[in-house]
Amino acid sequence: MKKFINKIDDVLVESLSGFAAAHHDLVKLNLDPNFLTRQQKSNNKVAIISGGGSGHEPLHAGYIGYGMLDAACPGHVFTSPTPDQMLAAAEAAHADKGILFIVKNYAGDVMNFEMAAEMLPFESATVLTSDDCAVINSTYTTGRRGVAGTVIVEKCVGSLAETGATLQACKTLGDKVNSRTASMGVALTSCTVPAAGRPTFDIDDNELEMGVGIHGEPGRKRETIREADAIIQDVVNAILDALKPAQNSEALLLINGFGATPLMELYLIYNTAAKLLNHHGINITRSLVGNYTTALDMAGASITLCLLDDEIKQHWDSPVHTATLRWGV
Amino acid sequence: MKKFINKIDDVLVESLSGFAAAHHDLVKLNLDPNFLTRQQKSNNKVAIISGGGSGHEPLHAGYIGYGMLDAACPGHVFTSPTPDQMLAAAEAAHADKGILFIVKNYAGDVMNFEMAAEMLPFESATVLTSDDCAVINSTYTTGRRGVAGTVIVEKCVGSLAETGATLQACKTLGDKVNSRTASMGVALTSCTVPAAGRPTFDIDDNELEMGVGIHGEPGRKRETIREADAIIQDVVNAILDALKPAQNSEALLLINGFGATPLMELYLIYNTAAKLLNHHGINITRSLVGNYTTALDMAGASITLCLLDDEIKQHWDSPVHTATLRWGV
Amino acid sequence: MKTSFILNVAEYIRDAILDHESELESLDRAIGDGDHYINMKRGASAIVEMRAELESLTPDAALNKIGMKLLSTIGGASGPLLASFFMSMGKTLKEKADDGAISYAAAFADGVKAIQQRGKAGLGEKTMLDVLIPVAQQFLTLTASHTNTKEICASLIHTAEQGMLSTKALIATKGRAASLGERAIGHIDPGAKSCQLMIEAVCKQRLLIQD
Amino acid sequence: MKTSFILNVAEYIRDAILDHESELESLDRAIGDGDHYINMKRGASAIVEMRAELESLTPDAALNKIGMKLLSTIGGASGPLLASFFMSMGKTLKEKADDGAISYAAAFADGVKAIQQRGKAGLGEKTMLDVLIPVAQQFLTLTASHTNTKEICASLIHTAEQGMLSTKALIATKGRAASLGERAIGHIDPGAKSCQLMIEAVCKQRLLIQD
Ligand SMILES: Nc1ncnc2c1ncn2[C@@H]1O[C@H](COP(=O)(O)OP(=O)(O)O)[C@@H](O)[C@H]1O
Ligand SMILES: Nc1ncnc2c1ncn2[C@@H]1O[C@H](COP(=O)(O)OP(=O)(O)O)[C@@H](O)[C@H]1O
Ligand SMILES: [Mg+2]
Ligand SMILES: [Mg+2]
Ligand SMILES: [Mg+2]
Ligand SMILES: [Mg+2]
Repeated sequence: MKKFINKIDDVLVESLSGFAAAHHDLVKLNLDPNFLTRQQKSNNKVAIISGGGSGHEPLHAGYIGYGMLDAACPGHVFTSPTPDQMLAAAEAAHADKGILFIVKNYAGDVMNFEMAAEMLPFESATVLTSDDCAVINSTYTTGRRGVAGTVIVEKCVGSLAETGATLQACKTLGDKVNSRTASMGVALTSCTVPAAGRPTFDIDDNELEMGVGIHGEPGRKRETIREADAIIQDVVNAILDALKPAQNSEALLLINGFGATPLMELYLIYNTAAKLLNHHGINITRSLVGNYTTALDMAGASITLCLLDDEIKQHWDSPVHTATLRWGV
Repeated sequence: MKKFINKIDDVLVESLSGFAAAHHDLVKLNLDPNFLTRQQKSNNKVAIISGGGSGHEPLHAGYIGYGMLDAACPGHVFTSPTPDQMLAAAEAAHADKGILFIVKNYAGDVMNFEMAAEMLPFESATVLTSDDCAVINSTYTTGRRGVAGTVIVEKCVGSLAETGATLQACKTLGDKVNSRTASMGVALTSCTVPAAGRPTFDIDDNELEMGVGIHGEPGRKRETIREADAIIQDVVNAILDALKPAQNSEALLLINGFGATPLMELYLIYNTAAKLLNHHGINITRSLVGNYTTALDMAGASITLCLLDDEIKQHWDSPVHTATLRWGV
Repeated sequence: MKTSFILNVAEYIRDAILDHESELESLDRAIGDGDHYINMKRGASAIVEMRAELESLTPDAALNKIGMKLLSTIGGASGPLLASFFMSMGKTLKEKADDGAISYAAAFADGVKAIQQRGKAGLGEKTMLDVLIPVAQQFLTLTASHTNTKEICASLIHTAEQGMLSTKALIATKGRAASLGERAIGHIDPGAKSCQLMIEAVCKQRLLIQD
Repeated sequence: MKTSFILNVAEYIRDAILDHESELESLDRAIGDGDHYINMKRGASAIVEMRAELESLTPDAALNKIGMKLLSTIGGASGPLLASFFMSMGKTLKEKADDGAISYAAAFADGVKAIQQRGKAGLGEKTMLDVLIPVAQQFLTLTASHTNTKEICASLIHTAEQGMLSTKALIATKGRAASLGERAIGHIDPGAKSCQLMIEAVCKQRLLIQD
């Protein structure tokens, strides 16, 4: 394992401290319990709080700020944060209109946020994101995982919350965006969790993991590596299968790097994916290409498609001022 | 080599096409010769044109747009672009006040831009960036290399150009920013040039390359890996040696990822570097953390310090609207 | 049950976790995200460090405190589940008169029920419950029939092991491995393994006192 | 010199480059950025593909066209340098009356001078000039003394090889390797190697005609 770290137990706090120092105009860091809030608390709005295991940076702290999150709770690397973090974050961010938790659908995250919600002295609701269509949904399982589509949910719900909308309205929009969003990822290499010190999974030089999770969880299947266009075609087909978009749908296309894949390749993926989607009668009118929901140092990328309507488009386009997304302000 | 590519010869054009498609609101792509310009040509200003080998994305195309570049010329991976590209880009971007080329100091880039300047039917000037203090300057050598500090030069000069400033004024500011900027990088792994198909250099699991170049060129020395703080200390000391800042200097601190290093580690580096610099009486008032000048899929990072004055600060803060940097608009 | 017993068991459990680092790590790497060992280690170590704070408490209060500590320490899926277990166990113990093994078996069963409620899972879903549900059942049965401690301990160690091994053949329908489908077959569930280790540690510690 | 000779040599050079892929690649990987082989291959292939376009031109016009093509094809440091070489060589040839080897030696020397001007470098800086300057000098000397073609070719091949090998012991003060200091010692300069290969190719092709 080759990483810029000192003691393994200090990685998280040192990194969070660096983030807070670099963005002190935007965010405030609390340690023990660990959470981040906006530097300027907003009033009279639903407080939007997200969180999850660390290692997916810029998710979630990079999305704190006007038009997006009010607070974020970072867990240990790839481990859900704990209810005390959410309670303290909610206490700090609560602005008289309740708390909306945005939670990626993993057993651990769901249960920890659930317990926090039960203990919370404020009204709250939860949007569970579940855009990863690598996992074939079935009534027997806990359903799809939440991955990069979470960023789109956070952006849109954050925008609506700034208008003073109710908790219920925010939840409804979040659920809608989630239901119109599907993602699938491909790993070329494994990630290495600092505390583990070695790759999460073994993968040969000529293999890829199709449908990999953002924690390096296995996906649909292990395959022999092929040319990019063939890989992208399979991912796009899986997404189309999941979303079944109508002809002439308008969509946002997000090409997300997992951490170690250069922008040059991400734009190559965008090129092919956009062409394939156009071919299927989908009109890509919004785009985002870069490292937005990572898996530490994994080489690989995911494709996310979000079917737009006027409401989602309006909230995607509206001003946002965070460490990672910034426009209109 | 594991990459999302189709044919090696097509990587560049496919990636550029994806970039242009994803940012069609901002940029326009011309192929053969390859160059990108702003979607909306600006009038009555010095046209700021940069360029260099590809593989450093988002450098330079990601910095095209209001307040920064007017055009960029991407060469083959790690290979300077050719004069015909610069001539065509200049032809497209020229807006009656001359052309300023911003060129990273490499023999190839310098000579290709020089030949273009000689053939150019417009007035032109060139700012050579040379912030890499890994290379000990001497009268016998061609001097330091231009690395991540180039982004700061492009931002400031781009801002000044929007005010209608003269070619000479733009060049003067560019030279000033460059002279107040120093960078040094550390590689944990090599990059792999697609056409080469294998790592540019060999490096052991317990080694790092101190002072590495952004093309994987060897640096000051090969060292045994140590804890992050010790590595960062050496880099910061080299930068302080190069810049010799006065006590209470105000500065911009840029932590730049080379492509495969997670944000989590970049923020950890920021944390330590900012503390060390504070300790040396330097007041970090501006920051940038992320992948801004990459070396394909190299794991590693560079630290850049730019000593601010009121003029530089004003031009750093001014509105910018590019694919990569965006604020104030 | 004395609080000192709980504190000793905590050390025993922590050691058992530490001793199985590579096994727990590889199990979660194979069908999860690789952090289960670190999570369990963090939790177990935190409890051992609470010794001074817990010593003066009644067993039920100590179990409740342990649950709360685990809740804010472990995170992930195992955190809220194990926390629910201990908090619920403490609650039942507090409400029930202490009539020895019978009340512990009831408290244990309530703890397992709390896990089931929190995780919305049952038997055969390839989770820690494949260890805990059979153990709870067996514990109730054996204490109801006044079996002696030695036999109870031996039987529960065996039941836990069987439960843990049973997860190998299963497809997961809950937790992170649920997305794996058929590919989960052939791997033991990490949570089941750590629960088996913990039960073994408790029983062995109990046998030591017995002697 | 006929244009057809230039075109044949171009193929010969392209083949020589292709034959030395791994050597050129590793040389530039060791003290540069690893792209020198790709750059040279791209340039040489582009020239070979121009055959139809060049065939009807006079040698000086063909050399100028070749230079311009290399300028827009190679990039990097070698692009403008080699382009300057060919354009300058074409210019001198055009100006001078063609009196055989003597005018080619003069044109070659002017090409090398153009490289020196463009790259602001001289002998002993660990670049292609450590091959080209001695070869130019030797070429002038031998043609001035009316040495026969066979001897000239043999001598230039030898001089080029010596020059190429001489770079091994040098510290670089120009080009990408200049940042390496002492660490450049022990490695042959990639540009010197490819120039040596090109000179060898030209001379061998010339010897073939001779026979
Ligand atoms: N719904 C559930 N019910 C019971 N146990 C569960 C459930 N979900 C997960 N688990 C258990 O949690 C274990 C994983 O714990 P851990 O690795 O610490 O958390 P995470 O999965 O969040 O990384 C699994 O092996 C499984 O035994
Ligand atoms: N100033 C210079 N003068 C002469 N030759 C030079 C100069 N700079 C570089 N070179 C030559 O160029 C070669 C490198 O070419 P190449 O790898 O194609 O370009 P780059 O260095 O831009 O990657 C070096 O090996 C050296 O021989
Ligand atoms: Mg986890
Ligand atoms: Mg090069
Ligand atoms: Mg886990
Ligand atoms: Mg090179």
